[in-house]
Amino acid sequence: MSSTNLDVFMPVIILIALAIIMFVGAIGVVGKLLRPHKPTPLKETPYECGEAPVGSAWSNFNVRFYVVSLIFIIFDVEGALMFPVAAVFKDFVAIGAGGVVLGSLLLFILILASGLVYCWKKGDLDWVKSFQLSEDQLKKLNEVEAR
Amino acid sequence: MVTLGSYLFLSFALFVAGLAVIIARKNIIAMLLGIELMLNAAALNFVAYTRFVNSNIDGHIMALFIIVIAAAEAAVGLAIVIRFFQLRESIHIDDAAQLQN
Amino acid sequence: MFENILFFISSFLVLGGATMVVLSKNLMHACIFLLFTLFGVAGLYLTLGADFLAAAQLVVYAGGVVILMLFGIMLTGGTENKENRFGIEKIPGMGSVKTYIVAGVSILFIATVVLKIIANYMRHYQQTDLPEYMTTVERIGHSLLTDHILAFEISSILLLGALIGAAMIARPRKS
Amino acid sequence: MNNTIVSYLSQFEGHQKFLAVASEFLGFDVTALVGFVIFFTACFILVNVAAAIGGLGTYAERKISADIQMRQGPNRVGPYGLLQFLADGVKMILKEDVVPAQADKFLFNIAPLLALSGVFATLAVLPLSSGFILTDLNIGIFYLLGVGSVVGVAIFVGGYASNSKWSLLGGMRGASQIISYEVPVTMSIISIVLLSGGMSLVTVTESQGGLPHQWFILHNPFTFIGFFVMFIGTLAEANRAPFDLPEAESELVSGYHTEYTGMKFAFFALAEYAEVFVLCGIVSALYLGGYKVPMDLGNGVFFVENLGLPAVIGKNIGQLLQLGAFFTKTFLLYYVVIWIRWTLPRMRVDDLMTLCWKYLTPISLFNLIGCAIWVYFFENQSMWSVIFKAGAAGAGHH
Amino acid sequence: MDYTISSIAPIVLLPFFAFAINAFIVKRFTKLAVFISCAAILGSFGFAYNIFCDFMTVYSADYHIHKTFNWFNLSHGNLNFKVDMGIYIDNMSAVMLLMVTGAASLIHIFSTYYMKEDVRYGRFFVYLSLFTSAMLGLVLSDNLLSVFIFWELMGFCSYSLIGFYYEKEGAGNASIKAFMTTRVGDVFFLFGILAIWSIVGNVTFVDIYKTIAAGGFDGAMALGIPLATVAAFSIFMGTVGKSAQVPLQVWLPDAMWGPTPCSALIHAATMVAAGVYLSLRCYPLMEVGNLTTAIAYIGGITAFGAATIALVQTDIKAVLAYSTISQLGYMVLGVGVGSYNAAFMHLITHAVFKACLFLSAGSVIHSLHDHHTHGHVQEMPRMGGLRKKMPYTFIAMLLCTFAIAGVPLFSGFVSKDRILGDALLAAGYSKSFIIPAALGFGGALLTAFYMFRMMFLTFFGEPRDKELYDHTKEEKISWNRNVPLLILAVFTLGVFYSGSLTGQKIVKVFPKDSIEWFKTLIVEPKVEKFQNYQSEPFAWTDTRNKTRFERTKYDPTYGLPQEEYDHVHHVHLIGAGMSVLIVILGVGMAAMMYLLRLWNPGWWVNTFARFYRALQNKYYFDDMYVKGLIKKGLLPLNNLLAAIDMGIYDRYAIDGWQYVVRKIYLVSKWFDNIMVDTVAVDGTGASVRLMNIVLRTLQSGRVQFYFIIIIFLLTFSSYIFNQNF
Repeated sequence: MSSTNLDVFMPVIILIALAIIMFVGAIGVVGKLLRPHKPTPLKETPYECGEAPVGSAWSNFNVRFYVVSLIFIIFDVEGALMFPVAAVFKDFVAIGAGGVVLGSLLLFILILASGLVYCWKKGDLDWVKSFQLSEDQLKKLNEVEAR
Repeated sequence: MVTLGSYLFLSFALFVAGLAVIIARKNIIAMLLGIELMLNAAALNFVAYTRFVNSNIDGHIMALFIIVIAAAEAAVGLAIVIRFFQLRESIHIDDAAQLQN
Repeated sequence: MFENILFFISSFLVLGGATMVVLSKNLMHACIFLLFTLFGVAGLYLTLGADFLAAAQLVVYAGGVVILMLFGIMLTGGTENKENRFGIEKIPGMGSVKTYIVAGVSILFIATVVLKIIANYMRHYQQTDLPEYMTTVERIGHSLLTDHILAFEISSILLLGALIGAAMIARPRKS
Repeated sequence: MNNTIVSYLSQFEGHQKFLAVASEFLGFDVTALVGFVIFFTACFILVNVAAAIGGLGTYAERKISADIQMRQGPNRVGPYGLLQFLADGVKMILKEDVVPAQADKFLFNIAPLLALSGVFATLAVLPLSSGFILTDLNIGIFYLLGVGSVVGVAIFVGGYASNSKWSLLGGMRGASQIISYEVPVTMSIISIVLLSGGMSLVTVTESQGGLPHQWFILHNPFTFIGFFVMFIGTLAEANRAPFDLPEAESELVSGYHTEYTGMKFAFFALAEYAEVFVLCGIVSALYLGGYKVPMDLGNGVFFVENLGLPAVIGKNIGQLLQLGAFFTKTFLLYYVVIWIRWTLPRMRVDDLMTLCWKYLTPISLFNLIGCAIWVYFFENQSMWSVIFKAGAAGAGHH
Repeated sequence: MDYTISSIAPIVLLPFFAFAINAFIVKRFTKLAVFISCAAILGSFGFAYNIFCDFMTVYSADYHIHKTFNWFNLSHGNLNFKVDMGIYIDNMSAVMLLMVTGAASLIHIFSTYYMKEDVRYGRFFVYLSLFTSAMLGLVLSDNLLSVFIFWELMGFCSYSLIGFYYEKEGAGNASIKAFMTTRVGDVFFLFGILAIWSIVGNVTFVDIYKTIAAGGFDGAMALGIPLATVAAFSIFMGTVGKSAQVPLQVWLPDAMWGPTPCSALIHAATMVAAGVYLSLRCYPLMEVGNLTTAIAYIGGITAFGAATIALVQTDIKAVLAYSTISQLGYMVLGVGVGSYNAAFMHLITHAVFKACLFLSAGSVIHSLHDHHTHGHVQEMPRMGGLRKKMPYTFIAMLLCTFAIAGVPLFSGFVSKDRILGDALLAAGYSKSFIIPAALGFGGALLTAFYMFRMMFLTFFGEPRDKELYDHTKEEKISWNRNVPLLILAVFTLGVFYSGSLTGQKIVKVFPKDSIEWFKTLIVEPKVEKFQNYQSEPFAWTDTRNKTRFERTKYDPTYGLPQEEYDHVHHVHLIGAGMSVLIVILGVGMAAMMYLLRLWNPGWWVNTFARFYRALQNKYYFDDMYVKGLIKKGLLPLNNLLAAIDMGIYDRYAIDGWQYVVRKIYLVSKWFDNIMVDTVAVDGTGASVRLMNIVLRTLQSGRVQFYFIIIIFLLTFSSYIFNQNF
């Protein structure tokens, strides 16, 4: 177990600060001096391949995006819990307690994998739900095609 | 000088902000944001006490589980909100006052 | 020195972000300010020597919860007509003067009591020599596998329940 | 003790002497100040290098694509068109900054900043060499995952704020794609953490060797699969072809940055190319031995003890070798990334999700379990040593 | 015998694992699930019997097992804030364990007969297992927090079992009613735990005793009320809710919607007794809080009031339900008058005979099948003469009726009359106890009357519904129907609990000292004893030195000086005499009315028509709660409150005030009417109504309003409990 000085986090702050400086410098200072600024209403409409846009783009979205992010967040949290355990797994193996740890790790993974299996079975993982056509529908389809 | 008190105050400020969001807002998702703030306040308190009062790791574990629970809460809460929206086309909190219909 | 700078940056983020979450009129903005607040809290974790927690905060919140919230806002927020079929405004207000007054009164009430308790506590609290910053990953790992192994396993069940429950609730239905 | 560039430099005598002299001269302890200056300089250099690599990435992309499509590619500005990216940069900064009238101004402006700072923050733990690493955090990879996920938010916010249908579609797709592929990537990373017993990138790299059979990719069958899972995942996370759905130019015009012009667009592009570089570096550090040089030349002991060079020079030669090794591997991967882009067609969105959730995630979970069992049963030996020992034991019996 | 945690933990864990397994397999393998449940509870009984034997071998009043571990610790400096969890077994819990596991085993076995044809046969056992494990966990708990956890778990099981036939509307409503009513008590209980935590810094019983002994409760005030009183009152409110005391008694009669075996187990024998058990555990706290008089009043009122209602019930289970409330009232009265041992003895004896009574009633109900409605018959007017059809059930029920009515030599006499004797004693010392004592004796008279009324109506006389009677099959003795009944019936004999008739020395039927084990072993917790007490770590091995517990000798004078003892004995003798007279009177009246038909019950009904109606409507408690409050009373009031809500929340103050003033006039008018009408029959209504008003106000459905209230209450309580900073 090593002791840390918090100074090791200094580069993180410096890098973020540099990003902000760069952004502000390039857009707010240098760019402002150099670039032209001649807004016209046409220029400020959203680009829709030349057509005039109808309505705002902020409309309701498909719930599938939500389901995906939902499954993700659960696995994300699982990862966050498993990282420290994985990091000390070798130590436990070295002192001969690996079996228990392996068991608990496997249990943890399997419980969450069963969640994945559930979602898979219920079709939450399908982006486009496939609809099986019934035989009647198939017949009709064939008739239409035959005509 | 940064002491325990500064952290307690910050955490209290976070908590109060979450409280204000929950009480003042009528939008359920905004209220969920407030709940996240409050959970963070609690976790921050745990970690601060771990640092300043007793240095065993339990506070960190507690904060970790708070994060876990916050994630689960957000997932389920938003699912309910979305379902509610599908049913009533609204996410106004006062629309959720009825048990039936 | 660096600790203090980090603390001030973080507390600025926390306080500013939280204030803006409370005050901003746009839900999307509130969500982004929440992100900043969470970054601030991660920074505070760093100043407290909780490096793993800070990263976990970033991973779970920045990567997960905030995106989930953004999706949730997108799924429910944007629509053209302001009224739904029940005649209620679809995009709920982000609060009015009245509700803010109620919130303010509640906060004042709580603040008087809680700050008094904190102040009392701090009066009796003696700062001892703080321990060195220790890395927490190994300790958290050991703790999760020894003292808190039950909680570790149960949390997996909690997550499973959350996954199944939320997926079931949110699943798109035909009707 | 965590390695940083400061702690690396402070092992040299010159540094100590300089500290002593400067402290005496200025009248206070300059250790912290010098540390800050070193950090700042190193960060500044690294940021510029990353920016240059990002810029050169665009150049390389064009050049390689031209090569693949049997064209010339940029060849006017500078030798072989090498300075094309600088010309592009100048052009970008001179362009008008158009903000759509209906856009959410605040979010529109903040999105590129988020992307940029998210990517730059990942540079902090990039293990360029054992000494020239900005900072070797204990939570290295985990930190990287956390900071990297900000880019997803940035893409979503950028797409949302433009208030354009294309942008919004691109942003939503981008965010859901990034978060989806984070799952197999995380699982693969966890299996590497299991093998190396630490999350610090230096620890991970140091537990591999310089030669290919000591790399984690060939450590056991599971990591071999894991490498490909991870690599595909990084492609998707960086929105690279065949997963470049968020900016699919044939369907969504330009995806989430359709409405961005000038420098804001440039920052998005820079963030993307720099992220590809960082991710390639991480993959090489995790699976391909990172900065490790064969024969342990990298730590400089050979130069100091066998060739009798002074410590300063010997160690730094070692570091330079490590730097070389790292960049070689990274650029190789970078090349492969570009190669894939111009070879494979873009995937459909449902195929993308199917690939992630129905193939990569189960495989990576399986890999993780496999690695855990491997570590437990073979006590963390690589498959070569297992095979060798089994062979030796068999030979001994007969 | 030497034993460790591994022989204690299975008592709780076996039923719990049975629940956990059965929850998954019950749909597919119903029979296996039932078998697992029964096997688990029988195993649990084995372990409990083991422990009981150990306690009997040591035979010391001080003998206990206490193992704790620290769950979490927030102490800092001299501030003590922690929660210890653990197991505490003393003589009381050992007896309780034996009783719970024994009764539960027999009821499990009976259920295999009773629930056999039910659609949800297996699920019933799932709930039963969970319930049993929760109850056993509560008995083993050494601290209030885990008591609370198991308490809530039992509440949940009770809720599920009352609503077991959820397709019937009444069952669903009854389950919700039970859940909500007990919730009121539970909230108080939780508040009490917080109050105790703020003073003691821990929630284990032993720490509470220690703090009391050290005088930690002295001078601690919250808003001018001694904190000890607040804590004791809050915890006693938990008892009131769970043990169905006035005014929260309304849920228990409705709980009879559940299947009869669950009524026997939960709503008669164990769960309702848990409330009294909690009061007994916190007995020193009640004393410090100066709450005993109030407790005695509540107990007396409940004992008498419920008995009067039972007089007019025609449903056999309803009679038993009200008798349960009444008997629980006796236990609470016992706690109130300081009759610790007798209250606990009554708990045990009541559990045994009430379980048996309910099972017998179930046996009767189950065999009476109405061919027109295809349902079972519970109405006593349609029974009669069943003695010949089901002789074994009759015997069991008769023995239990003797016990509950207080016929000498039966267990009920021994325990109840000790409580009554102590009440009489207390009335002699302090005038304020006269009314509870009188109520207690009156209740005893009524008990004898209505229990024998039930017996006569059911088993004697001519069958009143000939068709039903003819369809009823002859009872054949079977292992899962009659054997549990008869076993329980045997244990209604007084000799198992005490050798004397009055609880004192002289009137001794069985003069052997060792037969007085109950009185010798179970003694009131003296807080001084716990001062230098150290608990043991929670380890799997047993390190106790058992020899340090001396065998307790039977002390015929209970440590009292001879003169005082003579007085006590004298009073008890008077009490016993009165009891015997009362029993004879009660049984005689019942016989006159229902067996010999010399007095016409109709005359009584007509003469006291108003009173009779009040009784039939259960003193209008339900009407008060439902019709009077919600439909008639609360509608205008609700408008008013909504107006207040809107006025504060949404409207401007002036409009709101005008509205308020107008509504206050309406309310006062309404208040007059209702008060004049109902005050004659009901005195406690007003307080109940006030409580309901509060509850009704909170039900606005607005989450934010709830939230504000929660936050305010939290802040308020943290303000109260942080006085010691």
